[in-house]
Amino acid sequence: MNAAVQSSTGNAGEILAVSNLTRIFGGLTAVRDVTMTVRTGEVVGLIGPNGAGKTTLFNMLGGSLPPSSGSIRFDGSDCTGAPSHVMGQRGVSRTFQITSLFPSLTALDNVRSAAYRTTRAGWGAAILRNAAYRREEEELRRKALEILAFCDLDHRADTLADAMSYGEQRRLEIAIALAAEPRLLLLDEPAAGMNPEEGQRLVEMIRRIRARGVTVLLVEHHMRVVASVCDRLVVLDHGVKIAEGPPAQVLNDAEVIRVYLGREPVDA
Amino acid sequence: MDFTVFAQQIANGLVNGMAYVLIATGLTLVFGVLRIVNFAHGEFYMLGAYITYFIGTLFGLDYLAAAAISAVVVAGLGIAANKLIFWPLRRDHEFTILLSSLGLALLIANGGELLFGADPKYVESPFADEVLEIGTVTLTQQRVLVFAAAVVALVAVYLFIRYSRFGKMMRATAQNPDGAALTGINIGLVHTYTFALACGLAALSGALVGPTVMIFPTIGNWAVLKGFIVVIMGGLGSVTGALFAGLLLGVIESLGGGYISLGFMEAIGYAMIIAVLLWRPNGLFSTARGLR
Amino acid sequence: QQPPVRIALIGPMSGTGAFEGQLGLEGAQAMVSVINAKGGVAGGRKLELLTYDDKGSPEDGVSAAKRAMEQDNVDLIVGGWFSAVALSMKEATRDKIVTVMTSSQHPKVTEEGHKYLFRLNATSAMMSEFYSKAICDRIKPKSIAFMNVNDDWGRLELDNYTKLLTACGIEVKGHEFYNRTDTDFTTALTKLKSLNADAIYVAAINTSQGATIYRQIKQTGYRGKVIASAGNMNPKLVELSGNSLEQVYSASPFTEDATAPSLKPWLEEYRKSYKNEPSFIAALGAQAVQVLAFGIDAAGDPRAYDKIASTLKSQEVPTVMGNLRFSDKGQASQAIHLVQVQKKQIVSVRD
Amino acid sequence: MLKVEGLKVRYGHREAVHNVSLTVEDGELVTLVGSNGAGKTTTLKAISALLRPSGGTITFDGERIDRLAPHQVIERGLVHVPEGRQLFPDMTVLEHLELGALRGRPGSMGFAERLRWVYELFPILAERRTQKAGTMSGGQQQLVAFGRGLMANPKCLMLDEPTLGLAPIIVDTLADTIRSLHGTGITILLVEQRVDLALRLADRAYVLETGRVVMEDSAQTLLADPRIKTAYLGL
Amino acid sequence: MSTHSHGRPLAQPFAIGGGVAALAVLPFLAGNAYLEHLLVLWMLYALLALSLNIVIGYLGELTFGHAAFVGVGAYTSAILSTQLGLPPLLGLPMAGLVAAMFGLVIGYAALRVVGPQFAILTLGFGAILFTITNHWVDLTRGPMGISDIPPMAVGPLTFTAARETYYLVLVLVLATAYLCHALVSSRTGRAFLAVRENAPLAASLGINVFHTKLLGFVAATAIAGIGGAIYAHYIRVITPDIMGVHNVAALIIVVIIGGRGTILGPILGALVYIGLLESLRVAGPLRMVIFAALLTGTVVFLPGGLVSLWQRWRNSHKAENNLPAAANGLPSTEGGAK
Ligand SMILES: Nc1ncnc2c1ncn2[C@@H]1O[C@H](COP(=O)(O)OP(=O)(O)OP(=O)(O)O)[C@@H](O)[C@H]1O
Ligand SMILES: Nc1ncnc2c1ncn2[C@@H]1O[C@H](COP(=O)(O)OP(=O)(O)OP(=O)(O)O)[C@@H](O)[C@H]1O
Ligand SMILES: CC(C)C[C@H](N)C(=O)O
Ligand SMILES: [Mg+2]
Ligand SMILES: [Mg+2]
Repeated sequence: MNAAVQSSTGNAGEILAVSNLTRIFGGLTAVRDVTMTVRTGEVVGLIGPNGAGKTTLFNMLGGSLPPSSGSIRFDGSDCTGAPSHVMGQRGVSRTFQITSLFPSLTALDNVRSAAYRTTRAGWGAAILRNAAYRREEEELRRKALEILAFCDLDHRADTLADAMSYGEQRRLEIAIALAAEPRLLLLDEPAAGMNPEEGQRLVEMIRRIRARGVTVLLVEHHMRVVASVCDRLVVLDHGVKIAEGPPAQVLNDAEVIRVYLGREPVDA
Repeated sequence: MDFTVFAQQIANGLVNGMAYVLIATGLTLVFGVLRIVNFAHGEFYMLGAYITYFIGTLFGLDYLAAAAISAVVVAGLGIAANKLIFWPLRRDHEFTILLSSLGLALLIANGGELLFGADPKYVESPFADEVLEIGTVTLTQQRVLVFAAAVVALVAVYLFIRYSRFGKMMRATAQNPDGAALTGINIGLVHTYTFALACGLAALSGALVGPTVMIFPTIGNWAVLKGFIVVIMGGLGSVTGALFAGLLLGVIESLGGGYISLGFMEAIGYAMIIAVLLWRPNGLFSTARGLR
Repeated sequence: QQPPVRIALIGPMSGTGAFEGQLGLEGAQAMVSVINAKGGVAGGRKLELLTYDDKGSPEDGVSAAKRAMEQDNVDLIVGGWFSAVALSMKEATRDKIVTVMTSSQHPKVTEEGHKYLFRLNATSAMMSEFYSKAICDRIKPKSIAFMNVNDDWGRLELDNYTKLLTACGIEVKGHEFYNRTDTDFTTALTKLKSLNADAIYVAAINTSQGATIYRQIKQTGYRGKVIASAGNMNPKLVELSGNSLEQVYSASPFTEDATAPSLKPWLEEYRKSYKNEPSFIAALGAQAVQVLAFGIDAAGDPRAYDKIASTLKSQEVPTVMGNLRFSDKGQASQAIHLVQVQKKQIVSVRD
Repeated sequence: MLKVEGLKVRYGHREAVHNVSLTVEDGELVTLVGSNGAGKTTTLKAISALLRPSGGTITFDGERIDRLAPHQVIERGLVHVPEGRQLFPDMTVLEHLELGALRGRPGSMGFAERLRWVYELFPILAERRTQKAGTMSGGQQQLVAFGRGLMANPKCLMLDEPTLGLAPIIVDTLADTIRSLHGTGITILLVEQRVDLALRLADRAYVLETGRVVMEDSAQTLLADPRIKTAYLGL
Repeated sequence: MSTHSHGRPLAQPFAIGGGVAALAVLPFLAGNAYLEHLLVLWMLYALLALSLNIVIGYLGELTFGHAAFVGVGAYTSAILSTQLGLPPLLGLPMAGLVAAMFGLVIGYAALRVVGPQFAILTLGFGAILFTITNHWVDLTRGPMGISDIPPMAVGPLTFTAARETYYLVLVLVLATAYLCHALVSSRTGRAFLAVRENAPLAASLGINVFHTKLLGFVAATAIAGIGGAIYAHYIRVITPDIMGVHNVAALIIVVIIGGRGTILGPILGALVYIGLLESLRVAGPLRMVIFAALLTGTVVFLPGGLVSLWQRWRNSHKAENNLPAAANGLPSTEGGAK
């Protein structure tokens, strides 16, 4: 029994292990030979200049883009090339850099639809309206409202996603990703379009997400957010990992400053 | 295999296919630029044939002049349809727009039945019964004209889209209307021109095909279906794709009809489309969306 | 003022057969005008035609018959232009209402003999028996190929003529079926042409497809004879076909130069009201109205169906196409003539 | 130069902008700040005629523009670089820049010169001139949108969150660019969530909340305002 | 805090109960057999439209092949009863089953693509089914169609008259409506909507997009097959025309004009379609022209379909509220009048 647990988690505490991952588009190598790991419960920041390959890496982790070579292990098992819905089922949720939600559903229904992974009562149960179904629906509704409140959107529960402002939509995306109760959450620039104050609330939110037991991999260009929430940073440049370590160290790395941060090490 | 018959069937297929191409080109423009599945496109084809007929019989104009005028008149009607229906709906859901075009198709077809009468008509053309023998292949001059005129029209349209400034604007509008508007493109004008061009082409094909068959108010039905198939098979928005897909469909249909089964001729055509789409889901000449 | 007698005319008013429907309606309407001008039926009741569209489809035919009977409560029905429609419609009206079927030729329409059902056109068996003789004796092709519409009638035609023509030594080289919705026939005709038959027999159910086929036969460069199916020749077809129908034969119960007394007033009325030339289909419309009027006059009441039926089955009915006799099963016997297109006119060929 | 008075904009039945008035003087750099959903984007869209206002007037260079179509607004030299980039995914970077120049006003710089200038500002655009915009990274796309706007030779530039998704080093470049554009006399209306950056760049600022202007002052004053500090800067 | 989930808890059951009661007494108000016949047609169209709505409204894909499945169902039951003497009552589930099997195979192939490509693929498959039906004379009697189909019968009860058939179809419509309601208020149905709205996002949430679509497609085709069988036993004659583009267009019109993605929409749409076409008979030759003009006009002025009228009314009564989600009080059933 112990052995089973062992084997299913692989290296103790390591939820994601990426090795020698490469993705080539035509003549362009967007991600080159990247090796990195994420431990359970960590918040890891993935930063790097525009076009460094962060989103491409996310796409491969989320299963929407097959790697050209290399491998991905999630939760101890090999997931290289697994399609998106399989990754989703296994517990990898993500937000997209370009806003992606269910536009003509309300915020509440966005979240309820997103809870697919965690619900069980299907069509048959709904036809019968049995107790289990009713209980689950009630529970789902409660949970969805709770997640909306968690993302500061409870006042918008009945608003169509399409009719929300950019910043609200970004928060709704996080709510959607959370509804799947992921084990690993990939956030692609969640703070884009938020002002510093909202960014700080986001930091709070990510902390609370982590407190729920969710591991987070975060792509972000807002250094204040990155610096205050991440345990560890990985830096990509031209698809290559150029630095890795605690924020304080990485953000003062000369090379990182040269290619990514520019003049100010930590902008506000 | 009898080579004469084979060659004849290929020739028949190429001519029929070219008619499909002409119809499909307008459709693919409207689809590619405006994202409109225009079910009424076949009705503009029908109007093209009828207007050619009426100009010929009422004003006694010769066939070629009548065909040209008809194309212009129908282009105008296309502009009107755009103004009244498609432009106001441009921000609505694609299914809504589709339904409106279905309504327009019904309106024109039934209005046509009322206006033009139930009796079939024949568009007189001096080329219709003149038989041309090319080797062992027999074609009427009219059929050769269908082919030749279509080639000319297609080349012109292709060059226009590919190399004119307006073509670039059309492509931009196709891919992102809001972005186009913010770039200073008059998207209203793009809509208007696109419709005029598409409907003019539809009318031209009606005028050209008219003398090879009888015309009646519901001939648009098959035209639009064939057009769509060609559009999708060629790749949405691709004029080159429409050319190849249309010719291919024409030839496959006539060979399938000639050598396998006439009754299943259409089915053979459809089977080919299915095969093509399963092999290349975006069509023969498509890499992604938008007008190319 | 007595209420009018209401007759439902159910026919193909839209779709590819719309022209046939139109001709039939015009013929019937002209006859209604003639009869009404003479004081109507059953002691002064006027006739009134209500039009229904069967779109050439059996389902719509049934639906139209239902509506005519149940909703509009018509007194009598005229319908059944296409066999496919007639075959279904006859079940919907069975034993409920006097129904006159017009141009359909399928034998099954009157095979069982419903109480109130009548059919005017000759059955394809009757037609083919007559016409095949003419083909064998007069046209004399050595071999023949068929170009038939794919429906009840077209398939029946093929069976009949294959049998009858083979019997008189004509070789049947092949056939093609085309669909009711087709608009181009070059593929089929290229195939038929390559069979090198002496003649191509065309069973075209509607004018627009017929005209296209005749034209395209010539356009493929076919030099043999063309034979038009029986019952389908009309002036519009001749006009639309250009020169391609010149010298082509057909068979028809209708000729304009016939001697029936009611023919002239009808022709006059028809020409006055419509721009089409009088045709067989139009004459069938007229005949249907005449048959009904005759029955009503005899019975004195349009609803006395039993009486109308027995009158029609026992007496000779004078019509635009001569006097008509109905069998016990309601099948009329029409005199059939051989006709030929000569200088763009349909003329009857008499020896 | 740009004057908005009593602007109202509705989406369906819901009014998102109630009575917004603002002015941007010739050559001024004005910023519009406010939290998510305040109506900043809606206001800009109304000015550039993407949305039709349900009330109020907009004048540009002394001319009413609230009944014009978007392309007519641009012809007058008022250019909007929108939120969400609004690119043409299957067109190349170069085609975007060409289209940008299509309806622009003729200016001191010719097309080739202007192109060179934009390429100098953002070398990645030169490097990727034949790449389709749809395949570019988020930040790269943002630069395409900005470059396309610059190609139109604007008299007045409206920027909706131009730094969105940009790496810090590029944010600096962009800030420098905005500053130098401002320096050459181009009027700028800037919407930006990096409020501190915006306020440091701007001459004046408006604060928008739930569709209303709630504050209006010089940028420096607002930067020091404690309310701004807590509400927007999270300090 | 919100009126969202189940509308006004009291009003809704009452409204539904009232509606069902009204539907139940309708034939007695009709007055003549033809009007009852129209009621049957209404219900048949409603049934078919509800099934099509699963694909158009919930999955957001346009299918041009739906009529073919109606035809498959109709022919299945017709052939079984005329050639094998199977009781029509057994033919009904068989029709559903066979149609679903066709749906499975065709869906499996066609659902690999989306949007217009999918529409054309379904058109192609539909056309092939049509052609086969039209030419396989030995099985289907080809263009001659199958006539003398026995009426539906349940035990001693035969459904020859319109009135009885009406109740039969009404029951099926209500059942299907309930099925759809259950669907959208279940995990499965929410997955449908997720796939419709944003397939890549749905996939990232663990939803197997392809399977979800296939499920919806097969369910829709099964219902279509059953509807087709009832039609066959009611009209008692079928031809390949039942699979033609005419029927395809009619069903699409019904769904969209009523309001796609809602339950009331297709039912209302069917009523309007049948009712309008019938009442326009007074217009004589202008009938179809007026119909088409009304259709086009409705689309231009009421793009969200008829049910959006109700939404508008509700909106004007609670101004300053958010856009409502539910058209008929059911959660999430709205297609979004985008
Ligand atoms: N489909 C594609 N085809 C060609 N090139 C691509 C494609 N997708 C991405 N690229 C290129 O790959 C590189 C990496 O892009 P990616 O989106 O991963 O960058 P990123 O690190 O997320 O940047 P940003 O911070 O700007 O979002 C870029 O140069 C981009 O242009
Ligand atoms: N298409 C739409 N339909 C309906 N309401 C909309 C639409 N777009 C925006 N809104 C609403 O209008 C209000 C203002 O939105 P707007 O996008 O202008 O905000 P913003 O200030 O730009 O916010 P952000 O900083 O998040 O981009 C919001 O409440 C939003 O929900
Ligand atoms: C109008 C006629 C051509 C009809 C044909 N005789 C039939 O039986 O269908
Ligand atoms: Mg990215
Ligand atoms: Mg905004």
